[in-house]
Amino acid sequence: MAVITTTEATPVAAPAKRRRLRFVANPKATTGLVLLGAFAVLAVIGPWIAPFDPSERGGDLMQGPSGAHWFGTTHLGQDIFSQVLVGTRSIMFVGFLAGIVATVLSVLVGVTSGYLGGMGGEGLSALSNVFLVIPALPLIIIITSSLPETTDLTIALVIGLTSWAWNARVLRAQTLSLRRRDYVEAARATGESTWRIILFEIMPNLTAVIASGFVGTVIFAVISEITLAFIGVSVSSGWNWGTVLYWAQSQQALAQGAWWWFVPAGLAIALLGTALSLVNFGIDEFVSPRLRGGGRTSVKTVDGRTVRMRVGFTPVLGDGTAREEKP
Amino acid sequence: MSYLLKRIAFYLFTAWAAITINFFIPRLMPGDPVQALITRARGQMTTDAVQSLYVLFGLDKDESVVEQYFRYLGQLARGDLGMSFTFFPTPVAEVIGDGLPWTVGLVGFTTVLGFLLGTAAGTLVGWRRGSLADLLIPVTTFLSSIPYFWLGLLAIALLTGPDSFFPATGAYDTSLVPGFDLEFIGSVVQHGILPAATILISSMAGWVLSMRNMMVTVASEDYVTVAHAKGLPERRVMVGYAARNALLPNVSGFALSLGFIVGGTLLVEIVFSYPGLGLLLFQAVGAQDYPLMQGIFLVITLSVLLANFLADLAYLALDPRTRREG
Amino acid sequence: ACSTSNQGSGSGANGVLNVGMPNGPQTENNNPFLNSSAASSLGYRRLIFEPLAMVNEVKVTEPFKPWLATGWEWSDNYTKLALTIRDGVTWSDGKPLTGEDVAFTFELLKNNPGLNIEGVPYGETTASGNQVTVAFPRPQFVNQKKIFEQFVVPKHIWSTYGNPSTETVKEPVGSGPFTLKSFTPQTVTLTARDTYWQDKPQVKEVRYTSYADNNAQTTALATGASEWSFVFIPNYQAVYTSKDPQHYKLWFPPVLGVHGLWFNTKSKPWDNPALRRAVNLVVNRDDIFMQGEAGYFYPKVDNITGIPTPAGESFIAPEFKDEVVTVDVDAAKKELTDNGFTFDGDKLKDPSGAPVTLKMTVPSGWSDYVTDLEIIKDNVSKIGIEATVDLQNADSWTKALDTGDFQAAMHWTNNGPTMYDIYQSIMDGALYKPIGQGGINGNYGRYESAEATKALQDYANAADEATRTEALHVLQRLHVKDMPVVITSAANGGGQYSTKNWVGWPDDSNPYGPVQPTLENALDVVMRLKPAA
Amino acid sequence: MTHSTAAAASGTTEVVLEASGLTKHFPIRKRGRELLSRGTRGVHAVDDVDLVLRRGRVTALVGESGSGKSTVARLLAQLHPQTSGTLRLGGEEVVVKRGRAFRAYSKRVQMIFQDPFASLNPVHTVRYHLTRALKIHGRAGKTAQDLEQALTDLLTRVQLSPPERYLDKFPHELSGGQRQRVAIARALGADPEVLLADEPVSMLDVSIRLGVLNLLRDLKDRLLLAILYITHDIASARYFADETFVMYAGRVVEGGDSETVTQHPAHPYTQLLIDSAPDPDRPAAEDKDGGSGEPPSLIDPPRGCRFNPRCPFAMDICRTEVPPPFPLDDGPGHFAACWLYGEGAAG
Amino acid sequence: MSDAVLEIRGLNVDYGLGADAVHAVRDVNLTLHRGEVLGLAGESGSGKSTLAYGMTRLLPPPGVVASGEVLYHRDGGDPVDVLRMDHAQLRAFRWAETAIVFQGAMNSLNPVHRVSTQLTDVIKAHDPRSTTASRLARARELLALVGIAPDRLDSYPHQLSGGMRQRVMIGMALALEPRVVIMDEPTTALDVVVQRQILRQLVDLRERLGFSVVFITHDLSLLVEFSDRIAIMYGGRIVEEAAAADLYRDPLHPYSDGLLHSFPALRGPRRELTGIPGAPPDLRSMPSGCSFHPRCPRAMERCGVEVPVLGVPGDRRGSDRTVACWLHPVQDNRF
Ligand SMILES: Nc1ncnc2c1ncn2[C@@H]1O[C@H](COP(=O)(O)OP(=O)(O)OP(=O)(O)O)[C@@H](O)[C@H]1O
Ligand SMILES: Nc1ncnc2c1ncn2[C@@H]1O[C@H](COP(=O)(O)OP(=O)(O)OP(=O)(O)O)[C@@H](O)[C@H]1O
Ligand SMILES: [Mg+2]
Ligand SMILES: [Mg+2]
Repeated sequence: MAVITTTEATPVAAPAKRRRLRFVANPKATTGLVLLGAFAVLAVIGPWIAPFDPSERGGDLMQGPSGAHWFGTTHLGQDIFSQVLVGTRSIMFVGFLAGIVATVLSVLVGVTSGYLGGMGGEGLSALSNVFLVIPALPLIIIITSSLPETTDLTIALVIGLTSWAWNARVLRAQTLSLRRRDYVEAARATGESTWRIILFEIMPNLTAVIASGFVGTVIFAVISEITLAFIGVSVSSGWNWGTVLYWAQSQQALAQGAWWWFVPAGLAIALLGTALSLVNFGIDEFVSPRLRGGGRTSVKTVDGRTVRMRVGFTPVLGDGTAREEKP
Repeated sequence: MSYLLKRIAFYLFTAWAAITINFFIPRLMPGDPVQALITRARGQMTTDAVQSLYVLFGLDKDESVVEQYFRYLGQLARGDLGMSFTFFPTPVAEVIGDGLPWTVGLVGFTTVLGFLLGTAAGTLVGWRRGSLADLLIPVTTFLSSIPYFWLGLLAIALLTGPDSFFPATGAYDTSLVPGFDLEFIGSVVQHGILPAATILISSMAGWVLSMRNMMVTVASEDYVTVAHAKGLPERRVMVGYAARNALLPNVSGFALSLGFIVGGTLLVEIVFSYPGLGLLLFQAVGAQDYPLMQGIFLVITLSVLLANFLADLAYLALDPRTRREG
Repeated sequence: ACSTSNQGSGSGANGVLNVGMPNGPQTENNNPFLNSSAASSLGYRRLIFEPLAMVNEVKVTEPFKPWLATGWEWSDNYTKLALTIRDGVTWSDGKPLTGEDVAFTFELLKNNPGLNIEGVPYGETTASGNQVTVAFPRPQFVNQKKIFEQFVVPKHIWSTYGNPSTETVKEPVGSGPFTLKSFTPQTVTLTARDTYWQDKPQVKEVRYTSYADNNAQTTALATGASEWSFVFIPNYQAVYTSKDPQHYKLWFPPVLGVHGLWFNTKSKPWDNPALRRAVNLVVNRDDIFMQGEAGYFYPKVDNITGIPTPAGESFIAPEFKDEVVTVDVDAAKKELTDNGFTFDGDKLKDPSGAPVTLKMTVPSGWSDYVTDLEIIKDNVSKIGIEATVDLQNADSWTKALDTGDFQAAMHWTNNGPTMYDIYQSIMDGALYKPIGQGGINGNYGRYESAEATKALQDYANAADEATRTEALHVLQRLHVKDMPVVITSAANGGGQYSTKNWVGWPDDSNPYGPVQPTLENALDVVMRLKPAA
Repeated sequence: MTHSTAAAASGTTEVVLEASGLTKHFPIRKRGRELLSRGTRGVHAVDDVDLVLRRGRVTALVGESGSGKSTVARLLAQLHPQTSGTLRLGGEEVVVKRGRAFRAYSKRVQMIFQDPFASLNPVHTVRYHLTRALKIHGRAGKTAQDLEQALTDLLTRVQLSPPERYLDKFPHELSGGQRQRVAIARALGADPEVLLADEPVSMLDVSIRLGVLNLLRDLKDRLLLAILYITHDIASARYFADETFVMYAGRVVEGGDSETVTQHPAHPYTQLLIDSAPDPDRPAAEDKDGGSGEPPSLIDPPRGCRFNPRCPFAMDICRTEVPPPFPLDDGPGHFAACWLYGEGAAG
Repeated sequence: MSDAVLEIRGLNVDYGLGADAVHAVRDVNLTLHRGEVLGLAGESGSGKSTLAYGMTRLLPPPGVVASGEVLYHRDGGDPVDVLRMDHAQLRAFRWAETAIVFQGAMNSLNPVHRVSTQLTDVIKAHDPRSTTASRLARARELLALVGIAPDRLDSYPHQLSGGMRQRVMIGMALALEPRVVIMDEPTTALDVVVQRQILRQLVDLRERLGFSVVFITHDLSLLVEFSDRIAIMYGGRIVEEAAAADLYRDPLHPYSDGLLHSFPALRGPRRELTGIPGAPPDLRSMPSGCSFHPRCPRAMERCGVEVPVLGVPGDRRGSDRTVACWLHPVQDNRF
């Protein structure tokens, strides 16, 4: 998915294929990527495979899940399964577009302010700090509700334009530390130009940070989009999981006992969020190997006890006699 | 000291930026409050009422944006946030004054508690890495991926009802008059449990994870090994050495993510009809109540700034390296 | 939804009536003139301040019931009103209510356009003893209800206010049977006065609770925490009445105001009345009523004139008495083909050969309207029209209607004691503004008909009933011919109530007034409530 | 050190890079009250250093941590602008900031960093690193073969053979010694005249240090490079360098022929340094108590000789006057900036 | 010698479990005698730290002690096996009997606690009944011992210079008067001048307090000067062990010889140095036989096949030194 695309797009080229394989070999990352891939596929084919037009009214009103309607129907007889399926596209679109917008901005602001330093750098850094402390969601709600028309595009842009600050800050810190690395100095001493240093020496080393920031923003964007739809600020932008929840809420689905109206969309959100979080864990562990689970964590000693591997108390497996000489 | 001064300067600047953003965004809105009121009334208001409303709200006057901005700044300086349109002619400050204590109580309390509990749980999970406690991680990941409001809806669906102990809406029993009596406080607690639990569960998860990661990272620092080597009791090593240091990035992370958290928690107020700023903001947006919206946004932002500043102070107290003598 | 369900059960005994509204937290503002005040939004101003007379919107033919005014006389073709004010009425602070106060109230409205929500053009007012006369610049036949419903405020208090428009009236003094006891953002409590000019109400205390939203209000009704409310409940049987079918009631009588699909009569091809008439023939009003309006909220209107029945029964012209619209696709098709429309397979083509499409706009959050439009969309597809439902945010939508930037939309009309208000909203040429120009107060469809405009004027200015009847018949004919709005539903004067603790509510058998807690008649209702046996 | 003494120390060999009066004060952020006061405070990282690098010779710069060695190297590489002082490359004064002029300068003066683990970008292959060095300085040739040939030459020159085996490796796939060789190859890619080696072996394992040092020496001999060898290990300076300069707190305190400086240290600091260096041959009894205390703050350096607070021989003049370099006659070019050898004392 | 304090027998330490475990310390036998300084030298990755942490069981995961014994001889008691202790015993044993000083003092001191806290908490942990005042007095005493003004007690680690921090660590190590102090490259991050000051102090203290030291470094010339005996590690094994002077004068193992010839001398004639060709072995794929043979200038055929056993070489019969090299086949295997 897009995480990989980012990795491939940057000239990180092949920080040894082995390293990337290690990322994919991480069970968390793999689970996340597979889930994410599934959602991406649904985003593409969802509208085609949806059994019904999500807005189409049917004869079965407020029916629970059944063979015909897997997730049941709404008060108008609309098929909730189709709504969730069709809604995936909007969710993925907004999430990823906002992620891309925010990531591009954060890279621009973060890396520039980190590398350049001086007044400009400080100014950019102050700017991102300002955006950081201003509560994002209320801001997004206010901006979105002030838009004359809300489409997925405008929502994605609003979210993207307001949520880059966190990543910019992280990137700036990273860049500041990279800037002092010897290899950057060495490239400078070799006579590389500034933009080449930023692009080819610093940026590739930020890939993981950028990717992780991207994934984080996607999570935030997805939740924000759903929130906006749920509180009715952007219901007009078409079907997404938030719209489904909005209708469920406005028809008092829970009071009516129509759990099927709430649960699938909510679970889909949680699942997508989990998938993205898992990918992020994968990236974290990829960057900082200490966090990795590291295989087995408990050992059987010779006298049959099981001990946990832990800092400060190295387990002892056996005694001198129990061990055969290794080749 | 200089660190503090710098932070204060930064907060002042941010406050100004927030005030300005806050002013301009609602101005760009296309609708006007009278129309919003009409649409809200939906047939309950005759067309004749419209003109009277324009007159009432003083929207028949023309004033340039710059003039409005400076008038706004001047009023702010006097603590005057204007009059709410929805609750005309109640001053915004008064409307917010009604909602703020609830938000501070619910959101403030739960955010801090969530941080503390999450940090404590993360400490344990990170310390006892490889034990059953690790099972908490997938659970918390999942929980932290659920939007606050959905969790709240589930809680309402599953736990409230005619015979339930948990009320689904409000901040206290409607039959009570607020006061410092046992019954009222009991009612507030009773009404607060579910929203608080919702916020706690979803906000704690993030802290558990980040604290766990920090613990895992810190646990392999030399000074922790030294602490073990010194034969210190386990508790002392875990709390005084590992957690104490792992806490530092978490505290600054806490300060930075306050903005995000508060945004999320406001939604819980909407779901639980908790009469705080979140619910007010929701209503104000719906009613195009510029002054109220501005006021709420401003108050939220300033509170977050203040909280940030407190977190900064906490960091200052926790990390001796930021304390410079002289 | 507070768990204290016992609270409901005991309230009959201890004289408490629990009223609920889904209006969110309130701020303390008891100014009865301001719609933004808690007193208006929750409706408790009705129990504190009293009107001149009670008007039964549900049965408009019923004479007004004297309240503060014991008698009145119109003269000069409804431009002059002489009122006799009831003696022995006192304000809650003990001072007597006199004609002075009534005259002062009219003056107040005249001098503060911001307070004059109803827009009644009050002229010269005089008061002497219990006699008050008020003059109007033009005939006020159509505004009678507004005038008699006007509540009266005490001069000795209101004359001290510097600016009554921004006055929050912390301690309201009225002539009604209740006074304000306590205010919290969630709950307002009123208690019965010791002295009142009528028999004292059996209800000793009224608690108005403002729930955050419809969900919360519905739950409160279902648990019995609210005994009286006005809220939209989807699937009310499941959520509300089934919880206690014996006591939980809702009664939604139609009043003379309607909802329907407005066409922009300046937008092609919808400027063609034949097309609009055809749509009228295929709109399934039963579906709209059952699905969009949950089977009760806005009662179905199916007379071809758009007149809600039974409320407006008496106004219907004889020729349309039994003209009930039912879905008739064939008739619609015939109507179309007779007027130059053609069918290309399933697709309808207008006389110029272009396919007919219909874009219907609606604020995104208005679930009943959206549902109505989804149904209409479905219906018109039967006659080959491809319709879309365009969800907008409420502001854009309001603006679009205001400036005529739409093709079709669900909207409402004004309501009043006669059909005048409905037709005036739809067809009054005096309200006409060209497309692009805003500030319009009705006639969103930009309907232009000199005949209609004249009929409306005739009605308003007529001195005798016959002229009015005739004018109304003209309007009905025009409506049926031009169909600027496909009227689907009536406005309601309804509400939900529980008979568990209190009985005496209006219902079909005793429709003495609408049962909305915020309307004027709320006072009448409360006065009639008796503890359940 | 004066020009004449340096020249004397090295006979007549051609001077490539020459620094005189080189000074670097890093500005430090003002805080609080200082904002109001004018006048700049700064880290006096390097003060008034004269240095001459000659073709085919290794000059060592020795000193404890923080004494300003790396800063000198960076100034010579023009990675930092100097606060004052002049640099002459091949006799011409150089003033470079960025861009073309900097490239032209860096073509002739190249630098090798202390940590081979950090000085190669982990995301690029050996090929990338070397190709860039060649391309920047226009030595990549016209065709792909030219480039390949140039790469092979470079790797062979630093004794990484067969070259193909290393070209497409990432830094983390190489051992420390191999990485440092790649770093050297990159520096050689520019075909420089001066090589500034900032502690090139201190991060390497003891057993492979010598390999790299021997390689550098070999290159010096074959390519007639002028090498500045920075180290804190005075024994390796003796082993590797022709001349040795000792820095203390930003100033050069002693210099001259390596053998003379290490065997007959004149400055009390050099003596302390040499006494402190681990020496298996040292008789245990000889272990006399050297100076104590710590290096001074460079923000507020002591007046006079910067070593005076720790110096067992400190005199009054040491606390007020900065000692100029006094030539000593026990070795070629040997000098010490110490009042002990001042006119009065030495006379 | 008979007065051993710490005896390591057949110690094997792995990273990881099962098939993909890395055997970082192999079959190490080593004895530390009372009051001596035992130097442990070897190039990077040879397993010095792993050995030190393994025998104190401070190795972080995935390190495990695969097998072996670490016998600690208490005064007049039976030896106890550190590897058999449970956590509580281990805690009581640590610091009271063996203390450890790490390489980077900045990293060894908790940055958020005052020096005093870190000095006193160890006393408190082992002697809960001590009073706060007595603990503070002891902390002051310890600082004085390592030459730091007692008013530094209230400092945080970042307020001290590198040398001072390292001294604080040494002082802390002596807080409970342990009999063994293990030092893993305690001075590498320091300047030579400071390094010498600290080592000198250490030697003084050892003479006064009589503890034994395991001193780990890769700087052989330092060891030769400061330690009594030296053990050389290569590829996880001890390849030679001898008195410092013997080893310096007459290294038996070619690796020891190579190491000694990697340090340029400050005095004496300038000799040509060669270093050791090749790179250290990869622990995952160790060469067969003697792991040094691919780099060894004197390797024989046998070296690639058989692992030499550490023991007193036949040609040095009766001496107190052992070597694992086929050039000096073992005469008398002590174990
Ligand atoms: N960019 C900089 N900004 C501020 N001060 C600096 C900067 N670079 C170096 N310094 C200061 O200049 C002084 C000399 O530093 P330098 O790196 O030249 O020492 P060094 O002799 O190379 O030390 P080491 O042996 O540790 O490498 C130090 O006090 C250092 O803190
Ligand atoms: N967590 C680990 N997993 C696998 N192998 C490890 C791990 N930690 C260390 N090793 C390996 O164990 C071997 C011994 O490492 P150790 O740190 O003991 O060496 P050392 O002699 O102390 O080296 P140095 O002089 O660099 O400190 C090394 O080859 C190292 O690669
Ligand atoms: Mg340096
Ligand atoms: Mg080590």
